[in-house]
Amino acid sequence: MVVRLQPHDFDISAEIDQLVAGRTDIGAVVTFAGLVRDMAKGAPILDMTLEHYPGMCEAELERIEAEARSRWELQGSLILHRYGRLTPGERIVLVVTLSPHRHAAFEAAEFLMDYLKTRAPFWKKETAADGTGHWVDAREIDDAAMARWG
Amino acid sequence: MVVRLQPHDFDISAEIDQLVAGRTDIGAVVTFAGLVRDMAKGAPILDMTLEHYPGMCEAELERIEAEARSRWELQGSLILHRYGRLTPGERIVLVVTLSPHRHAAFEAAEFLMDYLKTRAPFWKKETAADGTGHWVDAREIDDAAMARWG
Amino acid sequence: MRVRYFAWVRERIGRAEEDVSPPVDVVTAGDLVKWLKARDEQSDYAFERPEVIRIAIDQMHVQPTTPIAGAREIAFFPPMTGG
Amino acid sequence: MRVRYFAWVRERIGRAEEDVSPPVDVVTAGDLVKWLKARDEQSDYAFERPEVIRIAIDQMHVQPTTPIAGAREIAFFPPMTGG
Repeated sequence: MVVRLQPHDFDISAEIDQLVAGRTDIGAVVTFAGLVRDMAKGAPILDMTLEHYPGMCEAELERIEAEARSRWELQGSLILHRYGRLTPGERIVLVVTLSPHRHAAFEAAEFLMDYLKTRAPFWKKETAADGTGHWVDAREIDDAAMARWG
Repeated sequence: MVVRLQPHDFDISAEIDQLVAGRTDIGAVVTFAGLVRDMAKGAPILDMTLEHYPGMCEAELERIEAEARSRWELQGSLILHRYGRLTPGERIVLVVTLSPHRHAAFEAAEFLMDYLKTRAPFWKKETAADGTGHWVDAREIDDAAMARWG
Repeated sequence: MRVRYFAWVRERIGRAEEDVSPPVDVVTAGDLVKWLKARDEQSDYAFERPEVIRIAIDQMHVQPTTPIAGAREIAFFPPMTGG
Repeated sequence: MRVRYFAWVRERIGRAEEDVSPPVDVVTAGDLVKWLKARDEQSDYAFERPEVIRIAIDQMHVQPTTPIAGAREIAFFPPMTGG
Protein backbone atom coordinates (compact mmCIF):
# COMPACT_ATOMS: atom_id res chain seq x y z
CA MET A 1 0.00 0.00 0.00
CA VAL A 2 1.77 3.09 -1.29
CA VAL A 3 1.08 6.84 -1.22
CA ARG A 4 3.34 9.18 -3.16
CA LEU A 5 3.39 12.90 -4.00
CA GLN A 6 5.77 14.22 -6.63
CA PRO A 7 6.07 17.10 -9.10
CA HIS A 8 7.28 14.88 -11.97
CA ASP A 9 5.39 12.53 -14.28
CA PHE A 10 5.01 8.78 -13.78
CA ASP A 11 4.85 5.66 -15.94
CA ILE A 12 1.75 3.55 -15.39
CA SER A 13 3.30 0.22 -16.48
CA ALA A 14 6.32 0.76 -14.24
CA GLU A 15 4.08 1.55 -11.26
CA ILE A 16 1.98 -1.59 -11.87
CA ASP A 17 5.08 -3.76 -12.31
CA GLN A 18 6.45 -2.57 -8.99
CA LEU A 19 3.19 -3.41 -7.20
CA VAL A 20 2.82 -6.84 -8.82
CA ALA A 21 6.57 -7.64 -8.53
CA GLY A 22 6.63 -11.34 -9.33
CA ARG A 23 3.40 -12.20 -7.52
CA THR A 24 1.18 -14.78 -9.19
CA ASP A 25 -1.88 -14.58 -6.91
CA ILE A 26 -3.31 -11.35 -8.35
CA GLY A 27 -6.32 -11.61 -10.63
CA ALA A 28 -7.28 -8.01 -11.33
CA VAL A 29 -5.41 -4.73 -11.73
CA VAL A 30 -7.43 -1.54 -12.12
CA THR A 31 -5.85 1.83 -12.79
CA PHE A 32 -7.31 5.31 -12.93
CA ALA A 33 -5.32 8.18 -14.39
CA GLY A 34 -6.63 11.74 -14.30
CA LEU A 35 -5.38 14.12 -17.00
CA VAL A 36 -5.38 17.91 -17.35
CA ARG A 37 -8.12 18.89 -19.80
CA ASP A 38 -7.59 21.79 -22.19
CA MET A 39 -10.94 23.40 -21.37
CA ALA A 40 -12.55 24.54 -18.14
CA LYS A 41 -16.20 25.68 -18.11
CA GLY A 42 -16.10 26.00 -21.90
CA ALA A 43 -13.00 28.20 -22.06
CA PRO A 44 -9.47 27.08 -22.96
CA ILE A 45 -6.81 26.97 -20.25
CA LEU A 46 -3.06 27.40 -20.66
CA ASP A 47 -1.95 25.47 -17.61
CA MET A 48 -2.87 24.47 -14.08
CA THR A 49 -0.98 24.71 -10.81
CA LEU A 50 -1.64 22.22 -8.06
CA GLU A 51 -1.11 23.48 -4.52
CA HIS A 52 -1.08 20.97 -1.69
CA TYR A 53 -0.69 20.77 2.06
CA PRO A 54 2.51 18.77 2.58
CA GLY A 55 2.26 16.30 5.42
CA MET A 56 -1.51 16.40 5.73
CA CYS A 57 -1.84 15.27 2.10
CA GLU A 58 0.15 12.09 2.68
CA ALA A 59 -1.58 11.47 6.02
CA GLU A 60 -5.05 11.92 4.51
CA LEU A 61 -4.28 9.69 1.51
CA GLU A 62 -3.01 7.01 3.89
CA ARG A 63 -6.25 7.25 5.87
CA ILE A 64 -8.25 6.94 2.63
CA GLU A 65 -6.20 3.92 1.56
CA ALA A 66 -6.63 2.24 4.97
CA GLU A 67 -10.39 2.75 4.65
CA ALA A 68 -10.37 1.07 1.20
CA ARG A 69 -8.34 -1.85 2.55
CA SER A 70 -10.90 -2.37 5.31
CA ARG A 71 -13.76 -2.44 2.80
CA TRP A 72 -12.33 -4.57 -0.04
CA GLU A 73 -9.98 -7.54 -0.42
CA LEU A 74 -6.98 -5.69 -1.81
CA GLN A 75 -3.58 -7.23 -2.52
CA GLY A 76 -1.99 -3.85 -3.07
CA SER A 77 -2.76 -0.26 -3.96
CA LEU A 78 -1.11 2.96 -5.02
CA ILE A 79 -2.17 6.59 -4.84
CA LEU A 80 0.24 8.84 -6.71
CA HIS A 81 -0.53 12.54 -7.04
CA ARG A 82 1.48 15.26 -8.73
CA TYR A 83 1.77 18.89 -7.63
CA GLY A 84 3.11 22.06 -9.20
CA ARG A 85 2.52 23.32 -12.73
CA LEU A 86 0.89 21.01 -15.30
CA THR A 87 -0.17 21.63 -18.89
CA PRO A 88 -3.16 20.17 -20.79
CA GLY A 89 -2.76 16.46 -21.55
CA GLU A 90 -0.45 15.85 -18.60
CA ARG A 91 -1.20 13.19 -16.01
CA ILE A 92 -2.29 14.53 -12.58
CA VAL A 93 -3.09 11.47 -10.50
CA LEU A 94 -2.80 7.69 -10.61
CA VAL A 95 -4.71 5.16 -8.54
CA VAL A 96 -3.94 1.45 -8.83
CA THR A 97 -5.75 -1.39 -7.06
CA LEU A 98 -4.85 -5.10 -7.04
CA SER A 99 -7.30 -7.79 -6.02
CA PRO A 100 -8.12 -11.44 -6.66
CA HIS A 101 -11.49 -10.23 -7.98
CA ARG A 102 -12.25 -7.62 -10.61
CA HIS A 103 -15.31 -6.13 -8.96
CA ALA A 104 -13.37 -5.37 -5.75
CA ALA A 105 -10.54 -3.80 -7.76
CA PHE A 106 -12.98 -1.59 -9.70
CA GLU A 107 -14.96 -0.50 -6.65
CA ALA A 108 -11.89 0.23 -4.54
CA ALA A 109 -10.30 2.33 -7.31
CA GLU A 110 -13.45 4.39 -7.74
CA PHE A 111 -13.78 4.77 -3.96
CA LEU A 112 -10.18 5.99 -3.67
CA MET A 113 -10.77 8.60 -6.37
CA ASP A 114 -14.09 9.79 -4.90
CA TYR A 115 -12.55 10.16 -1.44
CA LEU A 116 -9.35 11.73 -2.72
CA LYS A 117 -11.35 14.37 -4.62
CA THR A 118 -13.19 15.59 -1.55
CA ARG A 119 -10.76 14.90 1.32
CA ALA A 120 -7.16 15.20 0.13
CA PRO A 121 -5.88 18.79 0.56
CA PHE A 122 -5.09 19.75 -3.04
CA TRP A 123 -6.23 22.90 -4.83
CA LYS A 124 -6.11 23.64 -8.54
CA LYS A 125 -5.53 27.07 -10.04
CA GLU A 126 -6.00 27.35 -13.78
CA THR A 127 -4.51 29.96 -16.08
CA ALA A 128 -7.02 31.24 -18.64
CA ALA A 129 -6.06 32.22 -22.21
CA ASP A 130 -5.72 35.87 -21.11
CA GLY A 131 -3.17 34.90 -18.47
CA THR A 132 -5.42 35.38 -15.44
CA GLY A 133 -5.45 32.73 -12.72
CA HIS A 134 -8.65 31.14 -11.42
CA TRP A 135 -9.07 28.78 -8.50
CA VAL A 136 -11.15 25.77 -9.50
CA ASP A 137 -14.44 25.54 -7.60
CA ALA A 138 -15.20 22.33 -5.73
CA ARG A 139 -17.92 20.47 -7.59
CA GLU A 140 -21.03 19.35 -5.79
CA ILE A 141 -21.02 16.24 -7.96
CA ASP A 142 -17.82 15.16 -6.20
CA ASP A 143 -19.48 15.46 -2.79
CA ALA A 144 -22.38 13.40 -4.11
CA ALA A 145 -19.96 10.79 -5.50
CA MET A 146 -18.34 10.45 -2.10
CA ALA A 147 -21.63 10.40 -0.21
CA ARG A 148 -22.81 7.22 -1.95
CA TRP A 149 -20.09 5.19 -0.15
CA GLY A 150 -21.96 5.79 3.15
CA MET B 1 -12.22 2.28 -30.60
CA VAL B 2 -9.91 -0.70 -30.93
CA VAL B 3 -10.28 -4.48 -30.58
CA ARG B 4 -7.20 -6.69 -30.79
CA LEU B 5 -6.44 -10.38 -30.27
CA GLN B 6 -2.87 -11.56 -30.02
CA PRO B 7 -0.83 -14.38 -28.48
CA HIS B 8 1.92 -12.08 -27.17
CA ASP B 9 2.05 -9.79 -24.15
CA PHE B 10 1.25 -6.08 -24.18
CA ASP B 11 2.49 -2.93 -22.45
CA ILE B 12 -0.24 -0.96 -20.67
CA SER B 13 1.50 2.44 -20.88
CA ALA B 14 2.18 2.00 -24.60
CA GLU B 15 -1.45 1.07 -25.24
CA ILE B 16 -2.70 4.11 -23.32
CA ASP B 17 -0.23 6.43 -25.07
CA GLN B 18 -1.46 5.24 -28.45
CA LEU B 19 -5.09 5.92 -27.51
CA VAL B 20 -4.40 9.34 -26.00
CA ALA B 21 -1.90 10.31 -28.77
CA GLY B 22 -1.48 14.03 -28.20
CA ARG B 23 -5.12 14.71 -27.29
CA THR B 24 -5.71 17.21 -24.51
CA ASP B 25 -9.48 16.84 -24.08
CA ILE B 26 -9.39 13.59 -22.09
CA GLY B 27 -10.02 13.77 -18.36
CA ALA B 28 -10.08 10.14 -17.25
CA VAL B 29 -8.31 6.95 -18.30
CA VAL B 30 -9.37 3.69 -16.66
CA THR B 31 -7.63 0.40 -17.33
CA PHE B 32 -8.44 -3.12 -16.28
CA ALA B 33 -5.87 -5.90 -16.64
CA GLY B 34 -6.72 -9.51 -15.87
CA LEU B 35 -3.86 -11.78 -14.81
CA VAL B 36 -3.46 -15.57 -14.64
CA ARG B 37 -3.73 -16.65 -10.99
CA ASP B 38 -1.59 -19.47 -9.68
CA MET B 39 -4.50 -21.26 -8.00
CA ALA B 40 -7.86 -22.51 -9.28
CA LYS B 41 -10.47 -23.80 -6.83
CA GLY B 42 -7.81 -24.03 -4.14
CA ALA B 43 -5.34 -26.12 -6.19
CA PRO B 44 -2.20 -24.84 -7.94
CA ILE B 45 -2.13 -24.64 -11.74
CA LEU B 46 0.91 -24.91 -14.02
CA ASP B 47 -0.46 -22.98 -16.96
CA MET B 48 -3.60 -22.07 -18.86
CA THR B 49 -4.46 -22.27 -22.56
CA LEU B 50 -6.93 -19.83 -24.06
CA GLU B 51 -8.90 -21.11 -27.03
CA HIS B 52 -10.93 -18.64 -29.05
CA TYR B 53 -13.23 -18.47 -32.07
CA PRO B 54 -11.34 -16.34 -34.59
CA GLY B 55 -13.57 -13.93 -36.44
CA MET B 56 -16.51 -14.19 -34.07
CA CYS B 57 -14.33 -13.04 -31.18
CA GLU B 58 -13.40 -9.80 -32.91
CA ALA B 59 -16.98 -9.29 -34.13
CA GLU B 60 -18.46 -9.88 -30.67
CA LEU B 61 -15.93 -7.58 -28.97
CA GLU B 62 -16.76 -4.88 -31.51
CA ARG B 63 -20.46 -5.28 -30.73
CA ILE B 64 -19.71 -5.02 -27.00
CA GLU B 65 -17.63 -1.91 -27.57
CA ALA B 66 -20.34 -0.30 -29.72
CA GLU B 67 -22.84 -0.97 -26.92
CA ALA B 68 -20.53 0.74 -24.40
CA ARG B 69 -20.10 3.74 -26.73
CA SER B 70 -23.88 4.10 -26.97
CA ARG B 71 -24.24 4.10 -23.16
CA TRP B 72 -21.36 6.32 -22.04
CA GLU B 73 -19.51 9.38 -23.32
CA LEU B 74 -16.29 7.68 -24.41
CA GLN B 75 -13.41 9.37 -26.22
CA GLY B 76 -11.73 6.07 -26.96
CA SER B 77 -11.53 2.48 -25.85
CA LEU B 78 -9.45 -0.65 -26.25
CA ILE B 79 -10.20 -4.32 -25.73
CA LEU B 80 -7.06 -6.42 -26.06
CA HIS B 81 -7.23 -10.16 -25.36
CA ARG B 82 -4.49 -12.75 -25.56
CA TYR B 83 -4.89 -16.38 -26.63
CA GLY B 84 -2.69 -19.47 -26.48
CA ARG B 85 -0.65 -20.70 -23.52
CA LEU B 86 -0.18 -18.42 -20.50
CA THR B 87 1.54 -19.05 -17.16
CA PRO B 88 0.60 -17.70 -13.70
CA GLY B 89 1.27 -13.97 -13.34
CA GLU B 90 0.91 -13.29 -17.08
CA ARG B 91 -1.54 -10.71 -18.39
CA ILE B 92 -4.63 -12.13 -20.16
CA VAL B 93 -6.76 -9.15 -21.06
CA LEU B 94 -6.64 -5.36 -21.10
CA VAL B 95 -9.56 -2.96 -21.26
CA VAL B 96 -8.96 0.80 -21.51
CA THR B 97 -11.60 3.53 -21.50
CA LEU B 98 -11.13 7.26 -22.08
CA SER B 99 -13.73 9.84 -21.11
CA PRO B 100 -14.04 13.46 -20.02
CA HIS B 101 -15.54 12.12 -16.76
CA ARG B 102 -14.17 9.54 -14.37
CA HIS B 103 -17.47 7.89 -13.50
CA ALA B 104 -18.22 7.16 -17.17
CA ALA B 105 -14.72 5.74 -17.69
CA PHE B 106 -15.06 3.47 -14.64
CA GLU B 107 -18.54 2.24 -15.52
CA ALA B 108 -17.73 1.62 -19.17
CA ALA B 109 -14.60 -0.37 -18.28
CA GLU B 110 -16.50 -2.56 -15.85
CA PHE B 111 -19.31 -3.02 -18.37
CA LEU B 112 -16.84 -4.08 -21.07
CA MET B 113 -15.31 -6.67 -18.75
CA ASP B 114 -18.67 -8.02 -17.57
CA TYR B 115 -19.91 -8.38 -21.15
CA LEU B 116 -16.64 -9.79 -22.44
CA LYS B 117 -16.67 -12.49 -19.74
CA THR B 118 -20.07 -13.83 -20.73
CA ARG B 119 -20.30 -13.08 -24.48
CA ALA B 120 -16.85 -13.20 -26.08
CA PRO B 121 -16.05 -16.72 -27.37
CA PHE B 122 -12.97 -17.59 -25.30
CA TRP B 123 -12.45 -20.77 -23.27
CA LYS B 124 -9.79 -21.45 -20.67
CA LYS B 125 -8.20 -24.84 -20.06
CA GLU B 126 -5.97 -25.09 -17.01
CA THR B 127 -3.19 -27.59 -16.41
CA ALA B 128 -3.20 -28.94 -12.85
CA ALA B 129 -0.03 -29.83 -10.95
CA ASP B 130 -0.36 -33.47 -12.05
CA GLY B 131 -0.36 -32.41 -15.71
CA THR B 132 -4.06 -33.05 -16.37
CA GLY B 133 -6.05 -30.45 -18.28
CA HIS B 134 -9.34 -29.02 -16.99
CA TRP B 135 -11.74 -26.72 -18.80
CA VAL B 136 -12.70 -23.78 -16.57
CA ASP B 137 -16.40 -23.72 -15.69
CA ALA B 138 -18.36 -20.57 -16.46
CA ARG B 139 -19.14 -18.81 -13.21
CA GLU B 140 -22.70 -17.86 -12.34
CA ILE B 141 -21.35 -14.73 -10.70
CA ASP B 142 -20.27 -13.53 -14.16
CA ASP B 143 -23.80 -13.94 -15.51
CA ALA B 144 -25.08 -12.00 -12.51
CA ALA B 145 -22.48 -9.27 -13.11
CA MET B 146 -23.64 -8.90 -16.70
CA ALA B 147 -27.34 -9.01 -15.81
CA ARG B 148 -27.11 -5.88 -13.68
CA TRP B 149 -26.49 -3.76 -16.83
CA GLY B 150 -30.05 -4.49 -17.94
CA MET C 1 -23.40 -26.23 -44.08
CA ARG C 2 -20.21 -25.79 -42.08
CA VAL C 3 -20.37 -26.77 -38.40
CA ARG C 4 -17.66 -25.76 -35.91
CA TYR C 5 -16.94 -26.94 -32.37
CA PHE C 6 -14.92 -25.31 -29.62
CA ALA C 7 -13.39 -26.21 -26.25
CA TRP C 8 -14.73 -29.43 -24.68
CA VAL C 9 -17.43 -29.79 -27.33
CA ARG C 10 -14.61 -29.98 -29.89
CA GLU C 11 -12.63 -32.43 -27.77
CA ARG C 12 -15.59 -34.72 -27.18
CA ILE C 13 -16.63 -34.78 -30.84
CA GLY C 14 -13.02 -35.28 -31.85
CA ARG C 15 -12.90 -32.67 -34.61
CA ALA C 16 -12.94 -28.88 -34.91
CA GLU C 17 -15.27 -28.61 -37.90
CA GLU C 18 -17.12 -30.54 -40.57
CA ASP C 19 -19.67 -30.07 -43.32
CA VAL C 20 -23.10 -31.51 -42.60
CA SER C 21 -26.30 -31.87 -44.62
CA PRO C 22 -29.17 -32.24 -42.19
CA PRO C 23 -32.61 -33.37 -43.46
CA VAL C 24 -35.32 -30.78 -44.13
CA ASP C 25 -37.09 -31.38 -40.81
CA VAL C 26 -34.05 -29.92 -39.01
CA VAL C 27 -35.36 -26.34 -38.86
CA THR C 28 -33.86 -24.68 -35.77
CA ALA C 29 -30.41 -24.63 -34.17
CA GLY C 30 -31.89 -26.78 -31.40
CA ASP C 31 -33.11 -29.32 -33.98
CA LEU C 32 -29.56 -29.46 -35.34
CA VAL C 33 -28.19 -30.22 -31.86
CA LYS C 34 -30.65 -33.11 -31.52
CA TRP C 35 -29.80 -34.45 -34.98
CA LEU C 36 -26.04 -34.24 -34.39
CA LYS C 37 -26.39 -35.80 -30.90
CA ALA C 38 -28.15 -38.85 -32.42
CA ARG C 39 -25.36 -39.57 -34.93
CA ASP C 40 -22.75 -41.38 -32.83
CA GLU C 41 -21.36 -41.90 -29.36
CA GLN C 42 -18.92 -38.98 -29.37
CA SER C 43 -21.61 -36.54 -30.51
CA ASP C 44 -24.00 -37.93 -27.91
CA TYR C 45 -21.32 -37.26 -25.25
CA ALA C 46 -20.58 -33.75 -26.57
CA PHE C 47 -24.28 -32.80 -26.48
CA GLU C 48 -25.24 -34.82 -23.40
CA ARG C 49 -26.57 -31.66 -21.73
CA PRO C 50 -27.95 -29.64 -24.64
CA GLU C 51 -29.13 -26.89 -22.27
CA VAL C 52 -25.52 -25.80 -21.53
CA ILE C 53 -24.47 -25.68 -25.19
CA ARG C 54 -24.14 -22.17 -26.67
CA ILE C 55 -24.83 -21.65 -30.36
CA ALA C 56 -23.64 -19.06 -32.89
CA ILE C 57 -24.91 -18.70 -36.45
CA ASP C 58 -22.56 -16.83 -38.79
CA GLN C 59 -20.63 -15.64 -35.74
CA MET C 60 -23.60 -14.18 -33.83
CA HIS C 61 -25.02 -15.64 -30.62
CA VAL C 62 -28.44 -17.22 -31.20
CA GLN C 63 -31.03 -19.20 -29.26
CA PRO C 64 -31.87 -22.89 -29.89
CA THR C 65 -35.16 -21.66 -31.36
CA THR C 66 -33.42 -19.68 -34.12
CA PRO C 67 -33.98 -21.12 -37.64
CA ILE C 68 -30.83 -22.28 -39.43
CA ALA C 69 -32.07 -21.64 -42.97
CA GLY C 70 -29.44 -19.70 -44.95
CA ALA C 71 -26.71 -20.20 -42.34
CA ARG C 72 -23.19 -20.63 -43.70
CA GLU C 73 -21.50 -21.49 -40.40
CA ILE C 74 -22.99 -22.81 -37.16
CA ALA C 75 -20.82 -23.12 -34.05
CA PHE C 76 -21.41 -25.07 -30.84
CA PHE C 77 -19.45 -24.41 -27.67
CA PRO C 78 -19.62 -24.37 -23.86
CA PRO C 79 -20.38 -21.21 -21.85
CA MET C 80 -17.54 -18.76 -22.36
CA THR C 81 -14.74 -18.25 -19.84
CA GLY C 82 -12.60 -15.43 -21.24
CA GLY C 83 -11.40 -12.30 -19.55
CA MET D 1 -0.22 28.36 17.89
CA ARG D 2 0.75 28.03 14.25
CA VAL D 3 -1.94 28.94 11.69
CA ARG D 4 -1.62 27.96 8.01
CA TYR D 5 -3.56 29.09 4.95
CA PHE D 6 -3.91 27.47 1.54
CA ALA D 7 -5.13 28.36 -1.96
CA TRP D 8 -7.34 31.48 -2.15
CA VAL D 9 -7.51 31.79 1.64
CA ARG D 10 -3.72 32.15 1.58
CA GLU D 11 -3.85 34.62 -1.31
CA ARG D 12 -6.52 36.80 0.32
CA ILE D 13 -4.77 36.90 3.69
CA GLY D 14 -1.47 37.57 1.97
CA ARG D 15 0.63 35.01 3.84
CA ALA D 16 0.99 31.24 4.07
CA GLU D 17 1.35 30.96 7.84
CA GLU D 18 1.73 32.85 11.06
CA ASP D 19 1.79 32.36 14.82
CA VAL D 20 -1.27 33.65 16.66
CA SER D 21 -2.22 33.92 20.32
CA PRO D 22 -6.00 34.11 20.53
CA PRO D 23 -7.68 35.14 23.81
CA VAL D 24 -9.08 32.45 26.12
CA ASP D 25 -12.68 32.91 24.95
CA VAL D 26 -11.62 31.51 21.52
CA VAL D 27 -12.49 27.90 22.29
CA THR D 28 -13.42 26.21 18.99
CA ALA D 29 -12.02 26.27 15.45
CA GLY D 30 -15.11 28.29 14.47
CA ASP D 31 -14.34 30.84 17.21
CA LEU D 32 -10.83 31.17 15.77
CA VAL D 33 -12.25 31.89 12.30
CA LYS D 34 -14.42 34.67 13.77
CA TRP D 35 -11.49 36.12 15.73
CA LEU D 36 -9.15 36.06 12.71
CA LYS D 37 -11.85 37.54 10.46
CA ALA D 38 -12.25 40.52 12.79
CA ARG D 39 -8.53 41.40 12.71
CA ASP D 40 -8.16 43.27 9.43
CA GLU D 41 -9.53 43.77 5.94
CA GLN D 42 -7.63 40.94 4.24
CA SER D 43 -8.69 38.45 6.90
CA ASP D 44 -12.26 39.68 6.66
CA TYR D 45 -12.13 39.05 2.90
CA ALA D 46 -10.52 35.59 3.29
CA PHE D 47 -13.20 34.49 5.73
CA GLU D 48 -16.12 36.43 4.19
CA ARG D 49 -18.10 33.16 3.85
CA PRO D 50 -17.01 31.15 6.91
CA GLU D 51 -19.35 28.31 5.93
CA VAL D 52 -17.20 27.34 2.92
CA ILE D 53 -13.91 27.34 4.86
CA ARG D 54 -12.50 23.90 5.68
CA ILE D 55 -10.44 23.44 8.83
CA ALA D 56 -7.72 20.98 9.82
CA ILE D 57 -6.18 20.64 13.28
CA ASP D 58 -2.81 18.94 13.34
CA GLN D 59 -3.42 17.72 9.78
CA MET D 60 -6.80 16.11 10.42
CA HIS D 61 -10.10 17.43 9.08
CA VAL D 62 -12.27 18.89 11.86
CA GLN D 63 -15.58 20.72 12.24
CA PRO D 64 -15.93 24.38 13.32
CA THR D 65 -17.25 23.06 16.64
CA THR D 66 -14.00 21.21 17.42
CA PRO D 67 -12.07 22.71 20.39
CA ILE D 68 -8.62 24.04 19.54
CA ALA D 69 -7.07 23.43 22.96
CA GLY D 70 -3.73 21.64 22.59
CA ALA D 71 -3.54 22.19 18.81
CA ARG D 72 -0.05 22.80 17.41
CA GLU D 73 -1.13 23.64 13.85
CA ILE D 74 -4.49 24.85 12.55
CA ALA D 75 -5.06 25.16 8.78
CA PHE D 76 -7.78 27.01 6.87
CA PHE D 77 -8.51 26.34 3.22
CA PRO D 78 -11.23 26.22 0.55
CA PRO D 79 -13.01 22.97 -0.42
CA MET D 80 -10.48 20.67 -2.03
CA THR D 81 -10.14 20.21 -5.78
CA GLY D 82 -7.50 17.52 -6.26
CA GLY D 83 -7.64 14.40 -8.37
